[in-house]
Amino acid sequence: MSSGLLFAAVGCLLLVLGVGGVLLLDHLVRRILAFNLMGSGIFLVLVGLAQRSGRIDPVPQAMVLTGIVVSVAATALALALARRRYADSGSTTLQDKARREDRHD
Amino acid sequence: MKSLELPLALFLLINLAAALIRATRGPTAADRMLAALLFGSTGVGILVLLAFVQRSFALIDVALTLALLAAISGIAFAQRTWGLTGRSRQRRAVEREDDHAFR
Amino acid sequence: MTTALAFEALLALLLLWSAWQTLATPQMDRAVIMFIVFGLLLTLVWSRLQAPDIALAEAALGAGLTGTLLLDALTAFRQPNRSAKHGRVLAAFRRFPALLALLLLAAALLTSLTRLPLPAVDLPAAVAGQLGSSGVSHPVTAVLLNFRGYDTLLEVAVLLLALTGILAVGLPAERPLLSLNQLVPTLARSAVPLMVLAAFYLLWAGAHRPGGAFQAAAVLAAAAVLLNLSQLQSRWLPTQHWIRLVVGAGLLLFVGIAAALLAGGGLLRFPPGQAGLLILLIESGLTVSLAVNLAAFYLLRTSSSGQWAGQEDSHE
Amino acid sequence: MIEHLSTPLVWLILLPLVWATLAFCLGPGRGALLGLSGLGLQLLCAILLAVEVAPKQTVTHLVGGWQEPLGILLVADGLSVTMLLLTQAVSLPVALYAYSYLKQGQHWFWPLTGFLLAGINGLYLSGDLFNLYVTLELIGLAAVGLVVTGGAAGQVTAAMRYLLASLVGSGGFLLGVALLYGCFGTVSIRLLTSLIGSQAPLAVWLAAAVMVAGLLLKTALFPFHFWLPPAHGGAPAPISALLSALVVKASFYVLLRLWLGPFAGFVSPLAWLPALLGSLAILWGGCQAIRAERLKMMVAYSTVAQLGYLVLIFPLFGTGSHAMQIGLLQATAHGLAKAGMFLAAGTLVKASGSELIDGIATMAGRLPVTLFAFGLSGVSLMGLPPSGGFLAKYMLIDAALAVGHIWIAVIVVTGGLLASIYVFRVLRLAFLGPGDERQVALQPVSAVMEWTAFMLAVSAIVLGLAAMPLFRLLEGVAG
Repeated sequence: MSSGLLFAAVGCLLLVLGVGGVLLLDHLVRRILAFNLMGSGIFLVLVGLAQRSGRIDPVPQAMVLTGIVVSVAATALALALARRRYADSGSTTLQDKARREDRHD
Repeated sequence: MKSLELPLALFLLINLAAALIRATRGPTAADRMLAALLFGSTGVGILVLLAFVQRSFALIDVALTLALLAAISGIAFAQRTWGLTGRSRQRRAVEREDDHAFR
Repeated sequence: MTTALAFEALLALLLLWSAWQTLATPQMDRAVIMFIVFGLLLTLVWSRLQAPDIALAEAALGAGLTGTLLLDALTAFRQPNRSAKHGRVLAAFRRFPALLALLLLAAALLTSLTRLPLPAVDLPAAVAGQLGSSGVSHPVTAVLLNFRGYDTLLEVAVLLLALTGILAVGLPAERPLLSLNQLVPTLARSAVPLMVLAAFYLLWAGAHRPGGAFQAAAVLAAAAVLLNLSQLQSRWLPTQHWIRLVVGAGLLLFVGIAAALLAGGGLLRFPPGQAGLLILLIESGLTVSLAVNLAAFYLLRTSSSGQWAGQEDSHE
Repeated sequence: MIEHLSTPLVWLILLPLVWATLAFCLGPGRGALLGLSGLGLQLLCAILLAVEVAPKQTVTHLVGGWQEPLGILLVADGLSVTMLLLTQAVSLPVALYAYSYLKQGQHWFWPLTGFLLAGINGLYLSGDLFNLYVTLELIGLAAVGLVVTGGAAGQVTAAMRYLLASLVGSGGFLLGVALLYGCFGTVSIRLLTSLIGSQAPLAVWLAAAVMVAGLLLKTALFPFHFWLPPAHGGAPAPISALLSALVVKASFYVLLRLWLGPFAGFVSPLAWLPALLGSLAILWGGCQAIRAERLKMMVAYSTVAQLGYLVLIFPLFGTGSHAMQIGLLQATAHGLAKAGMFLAAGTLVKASGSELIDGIATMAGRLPVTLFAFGLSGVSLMGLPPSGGFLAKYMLIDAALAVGHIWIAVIVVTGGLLASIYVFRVLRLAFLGPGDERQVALQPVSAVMEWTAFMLAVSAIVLGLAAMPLFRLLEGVAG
């Protein structure tokens, strides 16, 4: 097993862990952390698979650099929203209120 | 040809694992913080060793960057946990229940 | 060989474990620390995968900026630190279908890795073949700014957009924690000049070895955050107006060069002779504006002027 | 040289980027004139591009001058040009409306809209999967920023929910890109289409599954629609119009491209699956729209239902019917009608000061143009002749019956009935409802707001009479 494939497999597990975290956890900061884990997992799959034969591939590496910057941007925006949500309602989750909003039209 | 760099890197990684256990087990916030700081320096060491193993001296740049930046999140953490402003006192009281061993 | 495998296996285990701890530890503080540790381990992984550019970005952004942003957000939540949920097992069972689906996805993904076809297209060879006319000698920089420079252009727009989004969300009025600790300013006095130096080194290095505008900008942004944490820069803190101008100028420079090159036959079509110079120009501009952009993610929320929803700086 | 500089395709991406950045530098609430003139130029570019594409079928542009797989290819064909025309044609009147609706407040509408349009135009022109990912993120973050514009607490929650859904959706898409790159070594759609046959390895199946799931989440197809009603229903009216008419169509377009391009070899036996979800969306969205108490929430649930029609065409691909024409006609008709309806709803809410449907009782006599716009949009959504919605639904039923998919025809007819219930409920109240005691309080609204909605609604109707140019544009598109 090449190191590329090994870390691609680790990436798959991280991705699943992250998706589960974003979907199933409550605390907003925790969900943002999970989103970052998910992103890192995908990046590992991208580079790991491309380099599974041991040869360096600059293209996915450049793509991951782009991806990292995009996820930093998304993280910053998500944290701003989480802080605003807390300032408005004192809640660090989406659950309580949102459920009701969905029901009522 | 057998070189010592990779076994040394492995040894440092095992150290890091031990520090990780310390960091998760606690019991005090100080333990976690010190463990986290230890990560930074151990990580720098591993990176330098890897640079020689892989003959990629760019990894020394990575080590340099890490060494410069690892401090920042440490400081941010310290300010969060022990920042001595008035309004954080209430929260510290809550945390003291968790981490009464410290201070 | 076996040592290498043992090293990688242990690294993989530690990475997964720190990720699990990030999600599973009951306290948010610890979760963020574990996430920072995760970022450090990931830096090692990228180094092991011969991707020093990504390792640099991960080290600079993960350890410096993202961690600080997360801790800063936690500080804003002035409430007991524990997660509300305690009946974890019960909650897990209620969400059993989702967990099952995730496990299936993981199993399918891992299975698929064992039977991959051989890539039909040899892109690394194509990159190597055209590297000579790209204007730089480091392949990742060539991809990032020349071959796929259009992605990078849009990515810079994404960063600026995130800043706009944060302004649209609104900024908190209060100032977060003050430091009474002498250590921080002392550290900042020695570290900040070094960081600025490192940033310029990374920018310069990008043309022929790992490094470049993003990594340099991340280090510069970290320096600005450190200055802010240390309270040395209270007179220097730029107004929102100036932040916007500098950040916008970087993107406009990039778009301007991209559009000017249309005259030569295509968007971002660098003439081989001037490619190196133009890429350096773009990278220098981006280093400054991206640094301000990244730092603004943190600095804007700590500026003392501002109300939730619709604030304006005093200079307008 | 001049010839190169005037490539309309490239300017469709650069123009909104430039005016968005300038508007950002100007500050909150500023940049309206920049934005409006930029939008005018964009509409011109889209028309020029359509003229250029019509005889040639496709126009391409090599970014950086590099061939695939090294570089990124921009492609404009009938499908993308139709969507580009729709985007510019909807966003210009919506922006005019917004100029009047938002005034000079502390909002970031102009830069956010500019980046949104740069993302949408970039997406329609992209021939590269990773580039599509970046444009999807540009669209997603801009849309989230727009949802939060206006500042109510409920919108923050809706925006957060939207952001998380959007990020998971683009995460799925990027995972698919990673798997495909691992298998084939390229992210060019054109190359992948020729490389992937009918015997796909497991990794490619998985890539297809996660990409389709991610895009369905972003398109808000039932049961992934949970984030849409609060986000679209809660935002200020012009923003709701942009989101409902344009943003969800972008991810649908990517889905269509993938379904007919790289994945065509092996996904066609599964076409019933999206169609089933679409059917459920039509029924569920229709019922929720009927039950809604707030006017804009009703319109948002109507979007959930109307999105269902878009995926009903999937089982018809390859059957010799004009599935692509039907889908694009539906997308265009819905885009125009829904923008018109949201704008009209926004005017009604602003004038009456009440978000509830009951609040617009007997408004017909006082805001006739707006009510007429609302009604005309409703005609297209219900699928009554001679509207574009009618033509799309009629052709859909016709094509479905021709290949024996009676259930599709039944769903389309039922969906039309549900739509007529919720539209007539509003119209009945507006014309006949009780409400004399409310006669006093009516906020003034500008004529611009009334007439932009009216124009959009009228174009949705006219589309039904003049769909031939659209069909001619689409002749060369695969499918």
